[in-house]
Amino acid sequence: MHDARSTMRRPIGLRLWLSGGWVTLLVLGAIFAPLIAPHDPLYQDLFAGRMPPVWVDGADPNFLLGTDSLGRDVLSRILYGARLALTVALVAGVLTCLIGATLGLIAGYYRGWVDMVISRLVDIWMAFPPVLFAILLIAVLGTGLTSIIIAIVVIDWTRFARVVRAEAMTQGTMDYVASAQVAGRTRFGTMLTEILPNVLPTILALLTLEMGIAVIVEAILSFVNLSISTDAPTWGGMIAEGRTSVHQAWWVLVFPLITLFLTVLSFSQLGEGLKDYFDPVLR
Amino acid sequence: MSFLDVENLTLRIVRGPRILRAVSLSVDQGEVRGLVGESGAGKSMIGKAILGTLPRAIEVVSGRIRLDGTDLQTLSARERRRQIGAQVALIPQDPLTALNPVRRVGPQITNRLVDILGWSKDNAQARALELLDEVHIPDPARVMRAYPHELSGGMRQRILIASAFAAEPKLIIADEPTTALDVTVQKQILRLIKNMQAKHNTALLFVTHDLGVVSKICQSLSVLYAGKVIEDTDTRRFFAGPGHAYSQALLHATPKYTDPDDSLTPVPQQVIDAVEAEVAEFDKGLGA
Amino acid sequence: MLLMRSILARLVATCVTLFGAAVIVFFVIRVVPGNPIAMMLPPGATEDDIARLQALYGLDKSIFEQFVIWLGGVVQGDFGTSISLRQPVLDLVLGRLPATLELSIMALVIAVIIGGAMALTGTLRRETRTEAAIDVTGGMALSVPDFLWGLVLILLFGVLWPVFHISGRVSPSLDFDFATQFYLFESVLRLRFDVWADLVSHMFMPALALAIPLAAIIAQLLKQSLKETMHLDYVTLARTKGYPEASVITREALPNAVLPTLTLIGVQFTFLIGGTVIIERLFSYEGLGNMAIDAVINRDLPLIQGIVILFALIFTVVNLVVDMTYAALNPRLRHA
Amino acid sequence: MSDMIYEIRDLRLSFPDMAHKPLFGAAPRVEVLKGLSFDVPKGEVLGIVGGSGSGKSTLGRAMIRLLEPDSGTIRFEGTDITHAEESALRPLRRKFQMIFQDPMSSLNPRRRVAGIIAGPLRLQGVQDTQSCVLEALDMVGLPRSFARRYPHELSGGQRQRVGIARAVALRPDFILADEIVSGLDVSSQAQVLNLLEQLVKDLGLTLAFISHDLSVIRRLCSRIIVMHRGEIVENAPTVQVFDAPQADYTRELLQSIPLPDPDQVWA
Repeated sequence: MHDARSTMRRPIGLRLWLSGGWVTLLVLGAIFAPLIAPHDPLYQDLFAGRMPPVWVDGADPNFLLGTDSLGRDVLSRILYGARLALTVALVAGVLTCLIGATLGLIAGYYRGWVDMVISRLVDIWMAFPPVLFAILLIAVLGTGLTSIIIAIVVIDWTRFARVVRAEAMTQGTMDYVASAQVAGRTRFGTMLTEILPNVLPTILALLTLEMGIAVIVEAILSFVNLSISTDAPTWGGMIAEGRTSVHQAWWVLVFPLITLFLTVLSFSQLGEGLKDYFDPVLR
Repeated sequence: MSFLDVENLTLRIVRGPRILRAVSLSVDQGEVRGLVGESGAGKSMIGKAILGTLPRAIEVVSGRIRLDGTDLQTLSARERRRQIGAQVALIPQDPLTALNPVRRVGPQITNRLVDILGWSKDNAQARALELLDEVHIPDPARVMRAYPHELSGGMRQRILIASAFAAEPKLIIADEPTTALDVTVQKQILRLIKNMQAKHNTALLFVTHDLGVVSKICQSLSVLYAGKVIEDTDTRRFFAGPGHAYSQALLHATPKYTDPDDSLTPVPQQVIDAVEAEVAEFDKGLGA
Repeated sequence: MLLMRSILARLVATCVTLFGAAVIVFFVIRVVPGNPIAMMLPPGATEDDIARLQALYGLDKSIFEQFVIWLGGVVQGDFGTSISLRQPVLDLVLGRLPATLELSIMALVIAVIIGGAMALTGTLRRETRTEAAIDVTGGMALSVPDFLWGLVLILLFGVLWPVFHISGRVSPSLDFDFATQFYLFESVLRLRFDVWADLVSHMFMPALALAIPLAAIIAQLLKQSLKETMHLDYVTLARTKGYPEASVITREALPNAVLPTLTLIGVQFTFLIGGTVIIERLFSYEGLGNMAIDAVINRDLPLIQGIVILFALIFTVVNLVVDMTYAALNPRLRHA
Repeated sequence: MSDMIYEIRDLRLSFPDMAHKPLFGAAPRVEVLKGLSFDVPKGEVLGIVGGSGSGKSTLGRAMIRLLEPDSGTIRFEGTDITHAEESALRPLRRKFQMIFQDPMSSLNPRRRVAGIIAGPLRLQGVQDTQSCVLEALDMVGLPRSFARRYPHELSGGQRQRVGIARAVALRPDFILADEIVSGLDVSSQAQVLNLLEQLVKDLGLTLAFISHDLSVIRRLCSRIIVMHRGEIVENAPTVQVFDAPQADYTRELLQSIPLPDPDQVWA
């Protein structure tokens, strides 16, 4: 029989290139923000408030994407905002992944009472609305970068735990696991050498997805005014300000929103693309 | 004129290789024809092409399928569906997945009669009870109300047979109907199919990989290799040999427990090469 | 009696979850370093005033004592008094609950309609460009969370092409006296379709924002499940009986494909309810979520506790309902 | 040191029946193996035959201790392994190996053939895995170049050969083959069976061959155990099972097999 999948191969390349390209661009923008940003993101010029982007009538060519109500340059704020967003994405994403995936792997493979405890914990966690939980944690921990990262890790480890547990459970029923046992591999060794490699692509996809989510959570926290300081350039803060003046100065909302949208989309598509790329059957 | 006439049927994967190569075969009223081949030979595809259930990735390149003299390709999709529903029935391979798990058994037997053929509910019900009795199911009225998971595999296959004969079809296509069953159950089911077929004088196209089963139920058979009919013969003549080298090799590879020195000869490479060459030559003839 | 047993097991699990949630929320917010009482009083308040007020709210006792007292009250339906709004928490929370429920259910309905239609179309036109288009759209919708969809909708239908309201629950100009908090329901019962239209116009944008990711999940899961079912023999059998393709999908495949999708929709619906917190804020919709954010900002401990427990209760009830529906629809469980 | 590879006495094994589990407390158990006793002498090729639900695969998995029996004893080369800890079993594992029914599930899809065969070797401390892998591939008649392939790049028969190569690479004393040809076409079936027969002869293996199909094991096996509903209904030399079956069930089984012969009386 001919394998129908070979004729149905998905276009892995394009998706990876587009999403990877945007993330790379963003990383470069964040790293070199001090060099390429045209203005100081904190500098206020009340006389240059709400300037539209350059292609609109009445614009100041100095401000490529316009200014907000306090006269701060939108482009520069987006670039500096990327620094915070990406830091949060990377640190919170990796930490969440490590904690959640480890617990999920153990629960799914070892089963028994360990699984009972972890699963029950996940159930309890999922009974809290994540946004409310995050806000609550920030209120408890105080604002700041570390608090945001802790909040994201505390809320979202369950995502990894749930998915990885289910996946590890499926893999655990496969005969190659029994075969490793017949060969005399220890339980722990089997988990690392047989189960983990098969679950890794899923973990990878979840990790990039989580990075996107971390960016969103940070934006949401900034939006309700609980992120860093109110003055610091954050995408969420810009969106919050843009939301209030959307009828007068749409660009203050639109540009950070587009950036956020593309970033979140890219992170998740990057994960899916990488997952397919590492699947030996599809490759 | 045979009831079912397949003429030069060629199928292929869309923009891909051929699945069937100019297959011709016919089944008369009351005849049982075996369709034999190893996996990937395309034997199930013939049944699917007749029933109109080919996967989307497979297209008909050429050929004609005639049912009682009517060329199915000349019919509208709607009319074709109706004709198949009225005249042809399928006995599927796996009794465990062939009954809808969320529905009771009764309606699954009667739905064709009521929805497609316009019988009254009472008539269809009576007919279903009659047939369940015919396939030796005890307490048919209770079974009609049961859900599939409450019944054993052999029982479900009986129900599927009853359902297939319900509308008195002229042709039944049985696609490996006993492969999923234990041998002891297989024997009962094969006997049942054979008896029902003889009683209703139905044409039966029996798809299988098992030459043992063929020798028990078929009057004639077609052997397939890579979608090409390698041999089309009478069952007795086939087992008396010697026919085509490939089919004989297949016969030798089939274990025979009564022969203590059965040497289980795998199909020799030169036979495979020869039959591959035959297929290649055929493809060249088509300008592949 | 498999069904009864699984329901009972679920009820026990529900109680454990609720208790766990109560413990966590109670102790987490007690770590709050700021003193909520001090914030309530005018600047000139003395230490004595603070102590008296603390005693009033029971904050002078040990944390475990507080927990026992609070839990005892909760069991009797007494969730305490809100510090910032100075009203019984239960009244406040129940007053806002209908608004959030209406929003969530409307979002669910939208998601099921859109997602179901996408899944059915995708299955009917499987392995064609239509299916590919549905996959790409669904993939995008799924990758972007409700918060961003909300902002996009505000831009599109609130600013660029202002056809919907993007703020509040009802237009104040309507001047309509509601007897209950279930506005949508009430307006239909009282046959005031102008009010109903105004409510829908307010609710549609936030509901759609919540619905988009869920619709994509439903489309993806249901389509996958449908396509798997389409390969099964009973579907093939139905096709050979003469049923047209669309009828094969809806009659034979759908009832089975819905089952595995249902549990996942349940989980996802709880996520949707969680999403109302920020979406209500975004659209200034006066529901539980909006109140919750205010409560956190005001450090209103009794109110936060009440709201979180209520959310946890909603989540577990939704899961319970989903499990029971699943069991009721699955003859294997019904007749075991 | 006895000349028995396996001595099995009154072996019992049950699974919990989750469908009838009460809310609190343990689920009732369904007995799958109901007190089995038999010996496997060194060098024997034992066929284990039975229908679905007969318990034959459970027996196999208990023999190589992928499952732990409830009671009874399993002695492997004189050592009682009935309830042995995994760590105690580890040194023994080199001596009993298993070939699985479905090679798609038993070969890790993310490893190349070389890695799949070398895995058990490394665990058992074999130094030169490279040459052992190539040797194993030679033994099962696969080209050495296949070492670099992934399982999904092989045909069904080839995958099953990789499974065999993995099992023989360690040069075990005993191999359990669980329905290893039931997914294959008759032509590859014959090849795999012939290969197995050759390996048994060359390596002096003791083999237990589990199958639902009596006809494939006549040539391979010297003794046959027939199982039905968790019990052994017949345990006799192959010739006797085929020519003078004692149990009713064995007779029924034999009479049900459709021979490729239109003249067979199949009543």
